[in-house]
Amino acid sequence: MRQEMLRRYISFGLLAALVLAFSLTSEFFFTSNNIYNLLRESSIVGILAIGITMTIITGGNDLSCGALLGLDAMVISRLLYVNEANVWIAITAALAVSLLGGLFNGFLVAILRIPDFIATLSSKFVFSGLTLMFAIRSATGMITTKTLSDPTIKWFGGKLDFGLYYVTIAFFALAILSQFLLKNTRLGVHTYAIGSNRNSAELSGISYIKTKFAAFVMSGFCAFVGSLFFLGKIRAADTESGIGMEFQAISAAVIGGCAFTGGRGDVVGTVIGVLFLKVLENGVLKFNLSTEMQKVLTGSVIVIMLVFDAAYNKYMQAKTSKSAVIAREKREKKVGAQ
Amino acid sequence: MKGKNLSVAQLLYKYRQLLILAALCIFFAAALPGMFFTMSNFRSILYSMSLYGLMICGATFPVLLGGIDRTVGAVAALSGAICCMIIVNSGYTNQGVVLGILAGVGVGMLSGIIHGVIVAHFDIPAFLLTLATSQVIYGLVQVTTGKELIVVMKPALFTDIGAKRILEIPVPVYVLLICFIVAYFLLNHSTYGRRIYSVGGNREASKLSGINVKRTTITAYMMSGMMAAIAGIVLSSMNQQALSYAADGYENDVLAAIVVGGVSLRGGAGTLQGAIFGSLLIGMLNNGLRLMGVESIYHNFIKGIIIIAAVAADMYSSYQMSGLKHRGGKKHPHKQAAGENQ
Amino acid sequence: MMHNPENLVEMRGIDKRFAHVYALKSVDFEIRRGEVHSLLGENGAGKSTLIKVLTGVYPKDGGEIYFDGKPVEINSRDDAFNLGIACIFQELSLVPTLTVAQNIMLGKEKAKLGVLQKKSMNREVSELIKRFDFPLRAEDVVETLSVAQRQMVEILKALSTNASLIIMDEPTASLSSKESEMLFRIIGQLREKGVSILYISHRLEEVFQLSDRITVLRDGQLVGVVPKEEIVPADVIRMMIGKELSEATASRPLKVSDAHTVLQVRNLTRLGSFEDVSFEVKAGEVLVLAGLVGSGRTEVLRSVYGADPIDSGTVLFEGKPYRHSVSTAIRLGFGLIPEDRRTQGFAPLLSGTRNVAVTNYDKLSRLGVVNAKKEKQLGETMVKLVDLRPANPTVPVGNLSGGNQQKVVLGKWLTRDLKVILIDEPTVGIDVGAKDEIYNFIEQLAARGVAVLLVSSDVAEVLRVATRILVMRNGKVVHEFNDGVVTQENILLVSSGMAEDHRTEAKE
Amino acid sequence: MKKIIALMLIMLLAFSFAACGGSDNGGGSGSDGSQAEGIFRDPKKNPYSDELKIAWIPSDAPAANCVAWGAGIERELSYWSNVTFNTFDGERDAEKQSSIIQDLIVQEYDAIILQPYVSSTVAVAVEDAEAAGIPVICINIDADSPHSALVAMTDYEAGYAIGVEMAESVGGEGNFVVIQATPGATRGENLEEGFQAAIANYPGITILDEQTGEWNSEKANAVMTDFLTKYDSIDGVFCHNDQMAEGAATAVQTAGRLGEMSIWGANGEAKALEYIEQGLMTGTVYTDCYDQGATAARLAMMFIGGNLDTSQFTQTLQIKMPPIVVTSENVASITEDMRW
Repeated sequence: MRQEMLRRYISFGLLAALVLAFSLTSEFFFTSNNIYNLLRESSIVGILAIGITMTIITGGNDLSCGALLGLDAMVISRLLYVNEANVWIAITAALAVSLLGGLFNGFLVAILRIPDFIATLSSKFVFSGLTLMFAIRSATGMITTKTLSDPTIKWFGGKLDFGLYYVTIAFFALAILSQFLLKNTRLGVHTYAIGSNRNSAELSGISYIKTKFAAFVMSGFCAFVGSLFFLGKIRAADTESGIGMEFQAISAAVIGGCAFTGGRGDVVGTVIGVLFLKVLENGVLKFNLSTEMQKVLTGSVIVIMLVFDAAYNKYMQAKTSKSAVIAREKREKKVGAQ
Repeated sequence: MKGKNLSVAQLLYKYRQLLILAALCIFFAAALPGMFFTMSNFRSILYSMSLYGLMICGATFPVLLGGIDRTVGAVAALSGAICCMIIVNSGYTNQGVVLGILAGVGVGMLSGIIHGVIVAHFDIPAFLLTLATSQVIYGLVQVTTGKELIVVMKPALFTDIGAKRILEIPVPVYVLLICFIVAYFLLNHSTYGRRIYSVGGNREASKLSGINVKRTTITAYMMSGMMAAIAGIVLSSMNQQALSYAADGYENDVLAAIVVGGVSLRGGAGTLQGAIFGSLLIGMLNNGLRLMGVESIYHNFIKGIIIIAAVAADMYSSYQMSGLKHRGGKKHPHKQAAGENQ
Repeated sequence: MMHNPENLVEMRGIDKRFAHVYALKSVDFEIRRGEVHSLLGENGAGKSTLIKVLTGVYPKDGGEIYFDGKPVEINSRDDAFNLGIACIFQELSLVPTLTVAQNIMLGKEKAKLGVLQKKSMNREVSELIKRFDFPLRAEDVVETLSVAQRQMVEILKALSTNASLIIMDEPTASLSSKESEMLFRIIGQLREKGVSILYISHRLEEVFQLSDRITVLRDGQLVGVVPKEEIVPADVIRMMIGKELSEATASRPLKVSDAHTVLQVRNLTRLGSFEDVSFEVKAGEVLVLAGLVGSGRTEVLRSVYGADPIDSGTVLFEGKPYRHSVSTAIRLGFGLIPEDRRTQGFAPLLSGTRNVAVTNYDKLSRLGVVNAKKEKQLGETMVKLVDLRPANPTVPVGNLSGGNQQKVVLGKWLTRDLKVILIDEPTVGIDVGAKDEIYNFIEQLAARGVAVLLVSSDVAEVLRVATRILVMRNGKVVHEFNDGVVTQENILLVSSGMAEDHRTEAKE
Repeated sequence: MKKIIALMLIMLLAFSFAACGGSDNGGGSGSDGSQAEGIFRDPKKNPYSDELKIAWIPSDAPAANCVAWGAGIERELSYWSNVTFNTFDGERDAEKQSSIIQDLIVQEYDAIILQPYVSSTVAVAVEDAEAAGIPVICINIDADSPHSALVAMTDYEAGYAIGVEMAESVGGEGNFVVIQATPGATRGENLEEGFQAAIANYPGITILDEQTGEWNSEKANAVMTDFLTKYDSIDGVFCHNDQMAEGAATAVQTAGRLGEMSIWGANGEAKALEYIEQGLMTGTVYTDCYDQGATAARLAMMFIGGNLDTSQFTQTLQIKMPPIVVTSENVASITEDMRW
């Protein structure tokens, strides 16, 4: 536990260092407007990342959640624009689509036994295919995108008087809730158990199928919440909305301490990971850099961060393993003396 | 029990990927009489999958080690750019072409070595590392090309790589064939391949058996970089240009083909021919759907469903076959991978 | 059928098939209330299958199960759990990233509306730990614990269910003898409380120390049920394997070999692991590093092999120092059978041939090209050399039984021109027959002039093979048994630090 | 070329006054007094002396046309030593562009030149930028919300012109195929609509097939190869950009059916012009991207220094760059310095 905490402090420290570096070098970085904007940018990816964290902890992955977000957004747009449906009906429909999407992933992984990576990659094709099929068509049959003007949708893009966006509130609320879910509920412990050691979890009577389904449905739900705020912000859904966002979300989760082998990481780590990525992305825009240097810098900082983290971890492990041996020896001595 | 007298079920299982391809072929051949099942169409399928195939021949190595290389697209763009720059600067001479190809491949290998060193020395998730570095490499491509579109329409030595046909077969297909044979040979008949499977199967045991795990890892990424670089050169020759965002997103298709082909992302299980099967499956679907005149917007959906069906059939047969293990019969390593991946 | 009211569990005519092969064939089995019942048999005899049928992991193909005199259907682990059957499995079945408390309460968490009551669970687990006086804390994360500690968690987990039957599958496999004794005390306590124990172990002396009755299986069929008092170990072994084994000696004469020194270790130190370790191994000698789990023996072995760094000291091979790396060591003729074969010994997905060939490619290849024919031959040679079962080198090693897996790991080295073999706990979790085969290999190797350095916590094993014995405690060599006759008691006393003047005792 | 620009600026001024008027009329529902004050404001900065920051957000920075636009903008802005110019890559991601705009608002940029990837997905961000007093000038593709100005390449007209050229070349009778943009991309949508409108006038023309080439040369090559397998007679192929047309041309050449059909792209990038010279491609629609970029830059400077409050616009000012249909006949008239 102590080592986990240490890792947490390190990743938090790296984030703080990055914030400090940008604050010192750019007058625009540490301004309230930028902070709110930054948080807003982080929030949609962050909401997706929360869902992905659940699936990664079960030892899986969800490459489809970005496409699912896009599908939800498209469903809402189409219902509002083409069918002129009531906004709440549209939102309910999107929720249903999301949950079905999560169940579909769960079905592929838990029932058909397809490995998570291939299963969600395929369902990414399926969801993005559905998005294309749902897309709004112009009179000549060409796919087009339309801006929505519905006040409810606009509300989702709104903010509090002092500048904090609703989406950020939703993000943090969801983060706190899911952290609680992971750490303090039966389902949460089962999620870790399935990811960490599936066999023993099943021997303890935990259902692999139920836990997997729960994780994917959570991920689907996060995609749904994300899609609402995505629409609030962009007010239009295009055929590629959300696609590719999953990679950012996965990166955030992994930076935050999730391991693909499962059983590790939590939502707090993922939130730090998201903020790290977005602070970097946001900060890099503040310098007068050419686009290629922006890319090089962003990538390099991530690589340096990874290497630093790994090297430090290696060092700590070497250190703690030695102290563990000493502690064990003491214990043996005690047992021997009895 | 000797490995030779396999039952019908085991034979079917062994060649299940070919069976899936055959089923798809029969379907398309029936739906598209006189169009799908022709020499020229197979030529075009092979031609359009040759780039992916080339990348797969390399990217399978790190996946077999339990790693992943998402930089293949970026490396292809970089090697193409460097190759084209050298050809342009040499005044479109044949020596320039040779030099350009060597430099392009060299840069690819260098990039692979760098990734290999980082992955081998630090316990970094390769997925994230290569995601970040591919951004860096694309940035470098833009620096290299100065964001210009570099057009190379001569000499013939260069443009022939992508366009010429020898005995009615396009050159990229030959390049793919050669690279496939090299990679296949390395993986199946060389001590290096044995080491790859061993390290992917159990890193610690391999280390204790005297395998230099770091060197194996570095060379695996080097192979990946090299093949991606060759693909990049073929790509730039096909298009007669170096584009700074060339092959963007190819890594996703390449990895999809590899996993669809049954290579376990945990390493140690799966075959190169399986991975090539994956890309043939996807290539054939693209081709068949287009020939059937299915509107583009339905392609993704249909592809997703068919991949699910193919993989589910694979999983189901593995599951059924696992009942045979108590007979001590010959087992395909992939089946285990399926089980392990649950 | 008459039911004996004393019986807690009765299994009648149990059948279990895997793809037409009988794993169990009409087996009758019963456990009385409050008895310790041992189930014996070689690997593959059907012990694990029987337990899995009893705990609902496998559905049975025929027969009936009675619990408390009533016929029951056990179709899932939940069914078994609800009846009061708890199980400690052979392969540690803990969740490494969860805490001790979370593991113990796994699947039966206390929760209100799905929200965990962490405090009350931690308190309950702490009390449980205190009751048995285990060196554990409820909040420890399992992956930070030693193997022995994990075993304790496993036991607590089974105890926490208030089960009426606890199944223990090789519970002492990775415990030191002190810890084992503690476990035996607990088993005694449980028996007094009326809990039935189904005890499975390859260590016959434990079985005889603990059991009330013994059931022996062979080839999926029942051989017999006997009260402990009416039988001697040799009979049990005969029942298990159908042939007589030489009785494991209670003592062993040692002697210093006059062959040339192969391996010389001088003042070897690795901070935090071991300090100032010196010894020599001569050709044909079996030098055993005895001691408790965690006394630094494994680390010495790995350092000599070049797998772990050393901080000071020297290692000489045939009088000369060598580069500190695994590949150099292998080239010189070293071999290692590692401690945990699952994580360090073999690649489970690869065939026996491929696993064995890994250390032999210098001979199987030219210019990096593998000679497939030679490789295949090697596989077949290995099968014969180690008597692998099934005798098929193409089966993935992960599908073999523990004993056969260990044979494959051994096979990696047998075809090489070995000079030194380092062996670490070679028989953990292996049945008696296979154990004996492995001892024979060790003896054969020694007879060929190979210097053997063996780490073992099993005192009977030490006495079975050793020509000399070093005892380590807390990272230091505390005693050397060079000549004379050594007994189990000698070694145990020195290992645990209870005998201060070991030399005189040893030389008795 | 310079003359055209001068003419355009005059047109623009005329437009802007018209727009102001329009806005006044359109905003009749509000209070008249505030409206009149609303449309005019004091210039925030002096474009000749104050430090200025102008951003260029292409949909895909490394693409040839985006590079050319950028170069045009940069060339124009280099006359002003007080202007800092910077490029931000939209990475072919509709949401990314919107995020960048939001960030530039925070950074208090003075003007934004934008080439939207999808019109609708940048609308909100453009609205926010205008509300923050940052004039947004779009290049090529309009944003869905009213903003300062659009310097359009007139894709609809280009598509229409290509349709007419292709149909006329086969005498109104023939079979065409289309290799489309990535579904949903606004530019492809506009080109396609124009093309379809033109073809509708020729009942003898059949469009055999339409598939996406995802803007990408080698993918278009594969698509075209399949078309060639499928159809024995194709009289013309229209691709939504030059990259795809080049790929299609290579496929047709490899199949040895080059003389059979006309191959059209759209953009007018240097390589396509070279293909036309070599007879591999039939034609494309050329736009002087340098000029287009420069025009956008000039507009930006004008709005910064002007007294128009562009956020009050209810309609976007439009400058249309004339589409020049390029075939082997007139390709030589596009000189080296105009090529990009």
